[in-house]
Amino acid sequence: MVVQSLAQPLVNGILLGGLYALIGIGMSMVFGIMKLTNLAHGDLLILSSYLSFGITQSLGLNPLLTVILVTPVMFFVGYAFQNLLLNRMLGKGAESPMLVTFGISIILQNSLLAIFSPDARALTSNLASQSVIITNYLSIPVIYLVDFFAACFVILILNFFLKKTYPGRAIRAASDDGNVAKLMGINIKRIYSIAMGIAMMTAAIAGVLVGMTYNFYPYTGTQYLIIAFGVVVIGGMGSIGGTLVAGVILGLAQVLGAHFFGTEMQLLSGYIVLLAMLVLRPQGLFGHN
Amino acid sequence: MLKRLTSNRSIKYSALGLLVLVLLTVPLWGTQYLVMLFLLISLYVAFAQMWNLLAGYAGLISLGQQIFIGLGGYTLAVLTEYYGLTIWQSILMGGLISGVVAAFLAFLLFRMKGVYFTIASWITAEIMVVVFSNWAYVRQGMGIFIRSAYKLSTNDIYYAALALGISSVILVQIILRSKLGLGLMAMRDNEGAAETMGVEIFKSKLYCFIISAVVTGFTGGVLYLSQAFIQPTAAFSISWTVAVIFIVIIGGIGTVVGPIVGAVIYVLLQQFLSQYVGIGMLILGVMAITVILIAPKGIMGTLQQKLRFEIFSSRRI
Amino acid sequence: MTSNNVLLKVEGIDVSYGDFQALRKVKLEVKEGTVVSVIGANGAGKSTLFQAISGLQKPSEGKISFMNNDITGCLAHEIVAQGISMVPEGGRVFPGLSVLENLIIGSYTKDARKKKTKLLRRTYDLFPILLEKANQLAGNLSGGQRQMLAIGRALMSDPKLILFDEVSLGLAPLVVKDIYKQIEAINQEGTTFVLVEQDVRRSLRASEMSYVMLAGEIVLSGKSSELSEESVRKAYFGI
Amino acid sequence: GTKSASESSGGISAEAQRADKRGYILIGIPSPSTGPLAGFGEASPWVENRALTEINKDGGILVKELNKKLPVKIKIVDTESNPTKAADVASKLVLDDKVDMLLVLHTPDTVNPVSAVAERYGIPTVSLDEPVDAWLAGGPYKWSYHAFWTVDDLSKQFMSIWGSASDQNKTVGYLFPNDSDGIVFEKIFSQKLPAEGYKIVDPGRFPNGTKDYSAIINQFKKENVQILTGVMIPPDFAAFLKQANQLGYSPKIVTVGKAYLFPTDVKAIGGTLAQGLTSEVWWSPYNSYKSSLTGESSKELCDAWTQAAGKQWTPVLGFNYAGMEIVADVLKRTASLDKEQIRQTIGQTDLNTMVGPIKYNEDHYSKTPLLGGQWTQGQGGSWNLEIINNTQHPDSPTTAKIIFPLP
Amino acid sequence: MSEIITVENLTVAFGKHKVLDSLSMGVQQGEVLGVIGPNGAGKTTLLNTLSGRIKPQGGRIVYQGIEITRVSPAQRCRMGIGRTYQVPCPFENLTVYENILVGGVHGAGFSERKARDKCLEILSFTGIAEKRDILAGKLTLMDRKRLEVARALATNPKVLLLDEVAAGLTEVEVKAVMQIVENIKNMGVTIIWIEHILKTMLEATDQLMCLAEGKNITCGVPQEILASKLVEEVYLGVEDA
Ligand SMILES: Nc1ncnc2c1ncn2[C@@H]1O[C@H](COP(=O)(O)OP(=O)(O)OP(=O)(O)O)[C@@H](O)[C@H]1O
Ligand SMILES: Nc1ncnc2c1ncn2[C@@H]1O[C@H](COP(=O)(O)OP(=O)(O)OP(=O)(O)O)[C@@H](O)[C@H]1O
Ligand SMILES: [Mg+2]
Ligand SMILES: [Mg+2]
Repeated sequence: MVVQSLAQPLVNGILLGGLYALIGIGMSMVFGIMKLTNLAHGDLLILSSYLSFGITQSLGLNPLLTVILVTPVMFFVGYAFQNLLLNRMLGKGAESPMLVTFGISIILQNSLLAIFSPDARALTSNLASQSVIITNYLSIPVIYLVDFFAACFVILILNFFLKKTYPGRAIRAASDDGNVAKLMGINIKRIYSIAMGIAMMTAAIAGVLVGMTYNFYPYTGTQYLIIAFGVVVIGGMGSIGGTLVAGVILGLAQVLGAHFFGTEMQLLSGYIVLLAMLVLRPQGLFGHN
Repeated sequence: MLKRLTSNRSIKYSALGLLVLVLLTVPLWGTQYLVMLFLLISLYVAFAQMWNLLAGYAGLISLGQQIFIGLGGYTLAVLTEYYGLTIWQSILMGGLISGVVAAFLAFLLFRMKGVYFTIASWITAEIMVVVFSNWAYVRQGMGIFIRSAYKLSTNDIYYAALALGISSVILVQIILRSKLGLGLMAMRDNEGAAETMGVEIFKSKLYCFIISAVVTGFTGGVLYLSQAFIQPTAAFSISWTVAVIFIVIIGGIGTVVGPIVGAVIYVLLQQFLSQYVGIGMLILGVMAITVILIAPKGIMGTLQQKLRFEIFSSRRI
Repeated sequence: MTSNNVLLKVEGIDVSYGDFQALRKVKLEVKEGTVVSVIGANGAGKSTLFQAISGLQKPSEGKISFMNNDITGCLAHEIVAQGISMVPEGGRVFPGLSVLENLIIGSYTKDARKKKTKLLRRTYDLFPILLEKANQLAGNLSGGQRQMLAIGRALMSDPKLILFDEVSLGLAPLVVKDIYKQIEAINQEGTTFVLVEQDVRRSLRASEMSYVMLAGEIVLSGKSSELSEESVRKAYFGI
Repeated sequence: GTKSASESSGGISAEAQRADKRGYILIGIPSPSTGPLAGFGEASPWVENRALTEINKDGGILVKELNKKLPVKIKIVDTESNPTKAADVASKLVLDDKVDMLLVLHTPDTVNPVSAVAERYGIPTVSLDEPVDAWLAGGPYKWSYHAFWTVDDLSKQFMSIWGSASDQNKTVGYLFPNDSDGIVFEKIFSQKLPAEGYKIVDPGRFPNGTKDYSAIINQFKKENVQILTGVMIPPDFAAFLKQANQLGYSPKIVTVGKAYLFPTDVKAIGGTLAQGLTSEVWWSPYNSYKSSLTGESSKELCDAWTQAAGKQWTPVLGFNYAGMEIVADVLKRTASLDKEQIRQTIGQTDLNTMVGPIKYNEDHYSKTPLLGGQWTQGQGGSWNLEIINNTQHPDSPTTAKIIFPLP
Repeated sequence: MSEIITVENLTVAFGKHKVLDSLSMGVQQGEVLGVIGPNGAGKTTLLNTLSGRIKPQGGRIVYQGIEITRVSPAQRCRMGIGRTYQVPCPFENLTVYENILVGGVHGAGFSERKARDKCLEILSFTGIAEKRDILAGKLTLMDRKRLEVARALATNPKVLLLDEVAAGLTEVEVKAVMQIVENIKNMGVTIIWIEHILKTMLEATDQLMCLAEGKNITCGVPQEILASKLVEEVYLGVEDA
């Protein structure tokens, strides 16, 4: 009986965690590796949702397919963002770039409002309402499964990229010591721009899936920023694999918190687990100091 | 050489004295609106000085200072509404409670370093939102009207704010010139080396955190005097700290004058932009980026670098 | 092995940090296949000279050419691609990367990537400790181990010219001896070296040409075999 | 008209002199133009300007002290949906722009801080569109007057909707978050519902922004909840509804406040999930009220909006319009810009507006009527709010029969 | 004379790798102990453990008769243990003078006025007096090393831990450093000194200890140690012909 009633929250928590990880992964990369606090991460994610929305409206594509178009667009958005703005303040401390990203955040929110109006939007598809029913006590929404597997897929690819490819290693080297990285033949401005572009590609995928799972508005980005921060901090900055575990922990904490202590404890239990993790492992699960 | 220095100094002090005099007499010659502007500026100066003390000097970049704004405001609301304490008693208590809470939080938060501290401080503030939204004693999400503030005149609040603003500047200056300040700056640059040179890391951070919490708590109290209505999402909103980050970074982080310049710009800009409905915030964002692109170290930071001159210097010679 | 081709030519460069002029009209010539040493007291401008050559500092005056190409305005990463590699002073490694990754990053340039495996073997032969610590974070290495890693990493780009700042800094005597032997061996294979070394005797012994710097200027230069230790000392302390 | 010019100017109030100098009467309107509440502010300033055209048609409003008519101007400022900002901009309107009155609408986050500012600076203020109960906490008021419905009315309205659908087990599931609306509403619902024989299943006050509702849904399933009620922000309710559907939970009737106020919210829920959702209706084009300014009907106002903005009507339209009606009426009756006089005239208001009769009681509020509505999908996929219940105000017609149970 | 610092069975491990392996040693009050050993032998780790930056897994450290194994680094500094870093880590945004002042005010516990005189003295003593108002971030490597010594001195140490302060210096500069160390010694300060440049260090050291793989392989009078076969093998290498 206990098992039966626990099955659903457990599965939901884990799958929700996948989505959380996906939201946080791009953040983990810029935050953990490039030491950049990107306060616009959530808004850029929602920008992708809107892009996808625009495409579905005009081309009538299935929202899931818009990923093919949205990710490259977001790559260029990220590339340009880094190249035109953030690269200009390399080595000038962590606070100035933070303010720039904050500027971008409010510009994005208000531009989205101006373009798309304050109306609620959603990327509707028949996926959203389907579930793979397993038993009476357990049913798994298809969209959750898609979210989770997309997260795993992105994490695998990104991990491979950062750990095993030259550009990936170059990104990490550049953030460790920019001047010495130049001496290795790394064009650090370019490599940073590429890194931001890639981070935005993951945000694009997250944005499309978030848009298919939840409604969104021009101002929804902030709440995803918090989730992203939580995931990054639990997982350990820059630990790409850590984000998945962190996402799942956060998802489980919330869903199980709601299950055992009542719904009012949902966010709170997530936060408390987060803080507890931080106090016990101040450098995150997979981080090192 | 020495003579020039001293005359320079006396010019500086008379200028500062004159400035204080002007500020003190604003209600006599200015409109009520001008008084309100100076009120807001003074409060943001106090708040920004405290954030700057943490971030610019102690290297503690906090995204959770709204905790103390909220606590200051809520203490004011609860004590005046429920217990009939006077406004000034309540504000004093708000500062003290903020200090106590800060001391407690320090044991949690100081285990974390760098950005981990930053995020944890924000998460703590979000926890405050959830707690206050569920806490029947403070009327949950409904919020509390601070009715005793209805009767207060803008001038009264202005003097409280001004006192807070000026004393925050003096306080920061005193701290920076003290043993504590030197330790903080050393710690910001290299914690390990500072520690092996005798700087008590935890204690220094703790004092700094508590001081800034107390003053921010006072600021919260006075801010909510002019607001007269408090509810959890706004009181513990990240937007307080975002505003203060804007102020300190635009003005120049790690300088004493920077937060003052930043506060003036921020308040005037906010007021000016409120007439451009819908695009006001957009312009604010563009402004933030432009200023930082032109002056990456903030206005005062960049000016000081160019002119090699500091109005309030914490340099030892 | 010595040929007469001039590999690197520095023609009267000036470099300043703000108001402070760190290099004045510095002239230097490095022939292909030789070992050249730069000697000078603390603050003489040796590191600044290296930074100017490798593109980290822009000369305000003068010209630097490498294999007859003008590289004065080139960015650091472009210069590396042309075949100049530098060991920065004080063993600056990438602390967040493992030892192996540090080495692999060393062969970032297109040409070096192809020879990665071979170069890696050579590095491990030179510094066996690096193989032992291959999967550890470079940030956890001891001071001397870092220096070794920095040297190994520079060798990984298989450069035509290596700029070597503070060769023996922090290394145990045994290792220092080894390194000079290796420099000789690698030089035999055709790689050119410019060394900064504090031990005057050792640097005169290891090089063919020497330049002595004092307060941003070259005050003495010549064949190492023809310079006496005394004259060098005199030159660089300006007595 | 026997007084000489010099005499009268000596006796004129500062307010009147100022208005004379600038040539108009100024009304300050803090409104959420941006931020999460921007949907509420969307109809501004279109509605206000429509009313203004009528108000200023014959030169505006007579000011006795000046012995002439002055046009009315409005100044809308953005609260950014932030209570702190709302208080700031309201203060600026009072101190800098020196407005003669404040008009404020839309949710406690906008109205409460502005009411507090009004009391501080002593400025006559008319507010609408926030449940009366939440607004009353700031009282007793001297300068602020409010019009909207009470939560008590709302609970009655909800129960009459459920009453018109016979076949359910009277087990009600709560969806109240821990924001101000959620808390106020839950308290009153919990007093009223059991008295009418309803059994309550309350999963607790959850925070806004909750992403997973499976715990609630499972509890409702287990307790066989057939009626859902509450007050939720639209994105959260949409998430809830989708997840309920995915988990195979289908209540017989859903009546949730605020969650699908705007047609776009309904559309964004996606598919046909929103079919049959019921809610309270504050105002609709189908009611019988007319503009006190022009006599135009609610329907005409809606049609004009649809034509101008290309959007469906929303209940906000009527309230924004009614606010302007009250302001115009008060100014006309006072015929003076003296603040104390304006304040007193507001208290004596007795006006039939676009949202119903307004008559403030001694606690400074006036209740506006509620109806019951249901969303149905029409041809071409558009969503329409039909009026299915008028038990509380039988003079307003219903437009359809309730669909029950939910498809 | 008594031992001012005694180390018993000190063990430090990172993961499985034992960097200090049950190391025991001691320094007499007022003497200079030279420490040599191959790269990675654990010399810096020993200093880190003595100064409290690293907590040992086993063993104890006794200072002036008091066990300080669990005492915080700041506390140890105030008790009189000062140190330099092998990789200099100045406070980059403070001036040279302020860098030193930190030691005087916090480490030595002087009032700022009293510390001032002391710091000025140290500035000229270490030869960076003319750089005193320069931001430490702009110093050359050598000046950073001098600053390291100056900062450590400012804490008014009874025991000074030096980590390769002469590395990278020219011969003349090394001589100057030697002189500085000599002077410090004459003030009665006990010194533990890690260095790879033996020639110079020898003159000043009373005892020489050789570490290898975390063990104290031999310790004694410098000449004897250098002559030992073992040390030649692990550290010096066979002298060139
Ligand atoms: N970033 C900088 N900003 C300002 N001045 C600098 C900077 N780097 C070096 N200098 C100055 O330039 C001069 C030359 O420095 P450089 O590092 O080239 O000397 P060096 O010969 O390598 O000395 P060392 O033997 O100490 O390494 C020094 O006087 C130094 O103070
Ligand atoms: N934090 C750490 N994590 C893992 N290994 C470490 C860490 N710190 C040091 N080590 C290892 O411990 C060993 C000893 O390091 P230590 O710095 O004490 O050497 P050292 O004797 O000072 O050498 P050098 O003469 O090169 O400075 C080295 O092999 C190093 O890789
Ligand atoms: Mg150098
Ligand atoms: Mg060492």
